[in-house]
Amino acid sequence: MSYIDPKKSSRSAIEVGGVPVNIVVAPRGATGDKREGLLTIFYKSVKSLLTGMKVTIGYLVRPSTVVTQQYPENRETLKMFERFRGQLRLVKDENGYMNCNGCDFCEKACPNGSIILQDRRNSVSGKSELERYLWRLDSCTFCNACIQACPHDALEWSDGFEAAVYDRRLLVYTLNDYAGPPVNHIKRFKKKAGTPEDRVEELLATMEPRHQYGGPTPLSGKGMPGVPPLKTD
Amino acid sequence: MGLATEKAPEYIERMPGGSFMLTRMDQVINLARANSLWPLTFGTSCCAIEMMMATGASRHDIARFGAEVARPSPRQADLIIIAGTIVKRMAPRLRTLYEQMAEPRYVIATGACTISGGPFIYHSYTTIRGADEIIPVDVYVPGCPPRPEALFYGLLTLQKMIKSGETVRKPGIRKKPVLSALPPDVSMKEIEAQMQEALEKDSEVDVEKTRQGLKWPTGI
Amino acid sequence: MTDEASPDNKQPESTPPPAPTPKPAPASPAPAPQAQEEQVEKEPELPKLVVDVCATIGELKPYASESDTPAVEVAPADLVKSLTTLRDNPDFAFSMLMDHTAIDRIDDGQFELVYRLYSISTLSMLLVSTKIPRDNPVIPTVCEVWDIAEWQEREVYDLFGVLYDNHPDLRRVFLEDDWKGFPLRKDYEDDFMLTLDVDKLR
Amino acid sequence: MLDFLFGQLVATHATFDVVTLSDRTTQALAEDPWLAAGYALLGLAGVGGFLSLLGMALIYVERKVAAHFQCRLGPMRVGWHGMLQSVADAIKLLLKEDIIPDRADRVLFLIAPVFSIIATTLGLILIPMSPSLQVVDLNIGVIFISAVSSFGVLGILLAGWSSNNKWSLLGAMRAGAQFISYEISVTLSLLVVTLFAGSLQLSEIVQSQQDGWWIWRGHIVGLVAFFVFLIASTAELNRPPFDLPEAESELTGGFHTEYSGLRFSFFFLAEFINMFIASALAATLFLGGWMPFHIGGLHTFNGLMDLIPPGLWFAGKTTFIIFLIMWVRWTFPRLRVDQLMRLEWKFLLPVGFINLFAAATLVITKLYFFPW
Amino acid sequence: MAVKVSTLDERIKLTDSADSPLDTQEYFINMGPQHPATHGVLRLMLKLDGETVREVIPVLGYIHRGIEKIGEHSTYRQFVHLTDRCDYLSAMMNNWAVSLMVEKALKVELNDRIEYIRTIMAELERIQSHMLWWGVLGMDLGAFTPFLYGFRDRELITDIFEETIGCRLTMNYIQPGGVMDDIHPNFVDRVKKVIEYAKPKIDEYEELLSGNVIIQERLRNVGVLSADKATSLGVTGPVLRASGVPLDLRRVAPYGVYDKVNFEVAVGSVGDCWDRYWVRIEEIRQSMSMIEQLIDNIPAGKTMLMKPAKKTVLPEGSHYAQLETARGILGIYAVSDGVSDKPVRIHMRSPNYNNVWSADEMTRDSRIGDLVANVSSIDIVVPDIDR
Repeated sequence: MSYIDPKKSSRSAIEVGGVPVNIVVAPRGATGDKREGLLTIFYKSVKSLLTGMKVTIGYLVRPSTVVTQQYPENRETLKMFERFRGQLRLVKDENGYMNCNGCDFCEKACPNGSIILQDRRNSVSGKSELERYLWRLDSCTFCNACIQACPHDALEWSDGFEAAVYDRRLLVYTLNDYAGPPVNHIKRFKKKAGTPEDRVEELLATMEPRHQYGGPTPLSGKGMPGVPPLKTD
Repeated sequence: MGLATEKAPEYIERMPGGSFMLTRMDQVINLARANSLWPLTFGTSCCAIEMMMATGASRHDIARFGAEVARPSPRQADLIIIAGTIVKRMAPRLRTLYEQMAEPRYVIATGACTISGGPFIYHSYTTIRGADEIIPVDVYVPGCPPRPEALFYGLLTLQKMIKSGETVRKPGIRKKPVLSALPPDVSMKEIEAQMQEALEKDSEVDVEKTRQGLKWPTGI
Repeated sequence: MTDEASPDNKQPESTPPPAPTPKPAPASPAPAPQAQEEQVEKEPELPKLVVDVCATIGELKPYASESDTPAVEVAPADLVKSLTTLRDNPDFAFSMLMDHTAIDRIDDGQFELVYRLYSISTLSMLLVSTKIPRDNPVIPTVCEVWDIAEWQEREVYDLFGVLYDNHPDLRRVFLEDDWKGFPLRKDYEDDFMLTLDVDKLR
Repeated sequence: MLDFLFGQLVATHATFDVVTLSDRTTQALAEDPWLAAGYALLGLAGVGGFLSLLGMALIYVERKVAAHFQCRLGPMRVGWHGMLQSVADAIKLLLKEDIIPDRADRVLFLIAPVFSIIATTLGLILIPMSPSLQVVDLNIGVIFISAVSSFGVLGILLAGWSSNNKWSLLGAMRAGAQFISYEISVTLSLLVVTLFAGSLQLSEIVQSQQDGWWIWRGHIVGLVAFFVFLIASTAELNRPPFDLPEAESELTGGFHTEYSGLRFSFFFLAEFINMFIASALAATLFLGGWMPFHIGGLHTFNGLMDLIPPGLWFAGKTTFIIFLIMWVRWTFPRLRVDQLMRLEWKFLLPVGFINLFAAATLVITKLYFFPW
Repeated sequence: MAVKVSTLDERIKLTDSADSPLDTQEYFINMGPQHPATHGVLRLMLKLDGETVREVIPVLGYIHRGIEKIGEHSTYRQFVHLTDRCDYLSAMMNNWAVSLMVEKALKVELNDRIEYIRTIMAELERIQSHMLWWGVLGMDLGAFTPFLYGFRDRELITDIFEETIGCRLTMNYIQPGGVMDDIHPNFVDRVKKVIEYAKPKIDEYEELLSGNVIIQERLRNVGVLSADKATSLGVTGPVLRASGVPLDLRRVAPYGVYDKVNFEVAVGSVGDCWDRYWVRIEEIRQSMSMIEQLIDNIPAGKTMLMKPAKKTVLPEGSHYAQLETARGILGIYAVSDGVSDKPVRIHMRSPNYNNVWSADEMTRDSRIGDLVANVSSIDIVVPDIDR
């Protein structure tokens, strides 16, 4: 029975396997001759308890120490960090054309198949382009591998974090607004020598709109043997 | 106790002209339930830390919603926040925990692992692909792990659900069809087809019609 | 590694429809050229620790395959004896069993068991490897040498099905007792498991 | 009716008239039976209402205080600053499914929480909150409170036993051992005051402090007895740092692990009401209860103090002690079960005994009167 | 087969020794998998005699996700993000271990900027991990307030991470060949501010818990683990150092820029909970001083030397790298066939797996309350045990 003063550590230098190491040794209570009397220990113990109480009351009496942010109330002012990984989205230029051409790099880089791409061949330009970009928010781990792997800077994070839903199937997003050529395909097609205006129109006409919730969950579990199924209504 | 509230709606319908008080009562009860969700201390992996950030940490403080009374015993809890991967060995325990809870009980699934298996969907021989294969989930909060604010949004979503009258749910019965928990006479394929249909219907767009109100400009 | 042949330099627009290959595609099974050269250089010289250890303990031989830590091989029968010597000999004093695991060499029909020893007094690390047949994976336990071996061996038993002779408490550690098969074996099959095939997802 | 709150305010502090509710009933019985019935009903409803209101208020206060100790806000979203949070909790608990485990001992399981709440209620009716706000004033009040509060542990033991859960049983056993041990210290420190006051009746003990409160009029003895009482009664309440019977991180809730809904809320309520009773008792015995701050001989000063109504004095003192208990709870870690026993048997008990002897000496030598 | 394989049911069979009626009977009790004191889903079977713990049998696997199997099917770069989910409180160090292994195998020379950033990040991670541990220890021992103070201060460090990386917990930041993103322009300022803020807070921690006599009584001479036993049990990290073995890879086998900073290795003398407690508190201080030494001197340079989209094939053979996480030595062992960009076998030598077994050694013949203190002072992260 003794009281340990946590500040009274001792320092020394030793050698471990030929490497000099400076060590700090944890304090222990006084033993042997230096043993303190019962009253000293009692005094120190009570003092230590009061010190702890002083710390907590310090926070109680100073309301300025409250650090709570009130989320739903502060929604207007709440600002995420600029690099915050909220939701994946395709980069669009000011006209609404996307950069992505469905080249598959992100899909390959994704560690758990959260990105599923479908591409198609454009009937006008003959080039490969994005048909549907499925992103499974329900399984995405926000590891940034897709963005890192993307050679066209076609992906970025948005800061929307409010994505709670009642149904898991609604967490499969179609990221592209349209299926069709990306912006640099269109540019190149236009620049190509002697392309008539109506050909460009024809190319643009191949674009088809895509709805946000774009597909069935590509993977559903097989349940688990041994656990009886729950009753359903 | 549970019985009285389960029966309540039937009484309301039978009472001509007198339903006002009970509906009001119902609203009050729903409000009370929505604002007093005591979570079970249950977390399996990383999401649990973020959950603790939300429930415990002073910065976010789930106590504002009256939900800081984390109960270690499922008997006294109203809400499981499933935070983290559920594996085969844990699944029966999770079911037990859910069954031990008293009605009304709610489930929030946070994080990718809980919703779908997350990073462990493929090549894993133990991970359950979605906690909803074990117990019915009311609200899904995606993220890996979700920010505390995202969890709060999930909680608000749940509160919305409770306030809108989800109070009366028979014990052990789930509302949403989940593939593993099929009734005996329904085959897996049917459900998948239904789902496909529902989702396709949802995303069905008339191409011609949309093109007329084209969002993107044709010239560049 | 170098930065040559980055995908940026390619023209990804011209990717063909089915499965565009990400880059010059080292489809030919060849490792990076630098690494290969270094291997050739490295092979002849043996680390001093390996030479010392092999000289002291006759049962040990230098490790046949490549390893970045000093490594020796031993026959399963001599395992306990040589490991005890390695622990007790003050020159080596491998007081810590850092790690123990197995590798399924399915092509050779063998399990390679790896003991990674660490010495706190000399700060050196030694890899002791031994091979046992895949169809009869029995090996004496080293629980007597290090306490932690009991549980590390249990993990290997659980995932690989290696049986440890004289182990005090050999049972599964991660999986249920009635689990069929040993999941980290290369030929493990499981209906529950899904394989990620990117093309199949579409 | 105003005297209910203010007592019979008189210029000289010596004559507070104590009129309890039971007195009123008895008096009225002779004159007007309806009035008597009214008083009795008032008492019942008052105690019942007070019990639940006080419980809810205390829970709210505890949550708020804890939050501010921890740099956060606490309940904010139900009512103004979360004022109605406890109401929401109460409604929810009231309407929650009531689970009786299959293997539990049904009868005992059902009556255990009732035991707890009855013991609590019995304790509450004796507390003199102001000269005229007391339900019963027994002449053996101190002993009675001590007796009925021991009754509460029966509920805990029954709950633990009947739940058929090892953690519950362990918690209940801990509670039993802890309660029996600390009850001794509580009684010893109660005895000190009864020695000083020369009475077991709570109202007389309060009256006896009109020249000064026992905490300072009893020299060091009173102070020591006060702290021993505070520590021991915190332990009896199963409040941290002595919350071993329900230690969440050890026993997952201890004796009430298997309880849900309304029955659980009984335990919850009983815990907080017990805290109030212990604080009120400490205030009554050592801090003069509703007795204003008096210094013997200084009549002007005492008269000034009398202007503050006794009910407020009582409330203030009780609040202070409740706050102290909460403060301790949110600061200290929990003791281990053997340390808990050691603290009682090796420290508090000897101190209590020595203190009692010292008190006896003081009483015999009449030194404690301390008139200045 | 001569080798006997047992099951859990056989293991927990009670030996009926109650001959005389005065003998007490032992019984088993289940702690977990859902229990507030087991930090997740660890399950401890306790053989109790009244309140006395006779034996602790950890039962694992409640979060065994087969990460090593998944690792065999993923590239090294993809494997990094799985290690985040093992020891999520040392996510940086886990990432670093894989990166270190890959870089060692491919002999990639990193520039100083990367090393500095990695070291600072790892130390920040260590601080937040220890802060969280401090709070959780307080909660396990029944003091709820420290829990919130620990979390409050940890939140500021996660802010640093979030600003630079965009994630708070599972970051996937340190990649083979560098770091994922360059540090945010505000990074240096923010780190300095946080260190300045946190230093007095550590003193406050000491006032609140370390100096508290109840904590000292709860921790001192509880769960003693001798140095020999600790070595034999293969425990590492603060647990080993508390037993008096100054094995800290940051000092004895420096990686990153640990050879350029001055710091002291905190060790204990007895190996009880108090030593383990104090060692971690001191490590927070040391980490802060390390960051202070490094933060002003981050040199310029590229932050990613290997192209992310390039196929990474390790040379044939086995590769191993180890480093010191907040909980001990993490080793990544990979066997490559020299052809595929996926390993033949990848194994994590996780510190927690070895540490958790010392709970039995520490707890025998002490109380349930001591068990809680012991488990808490080992500071386990269950997903890292099970992997």
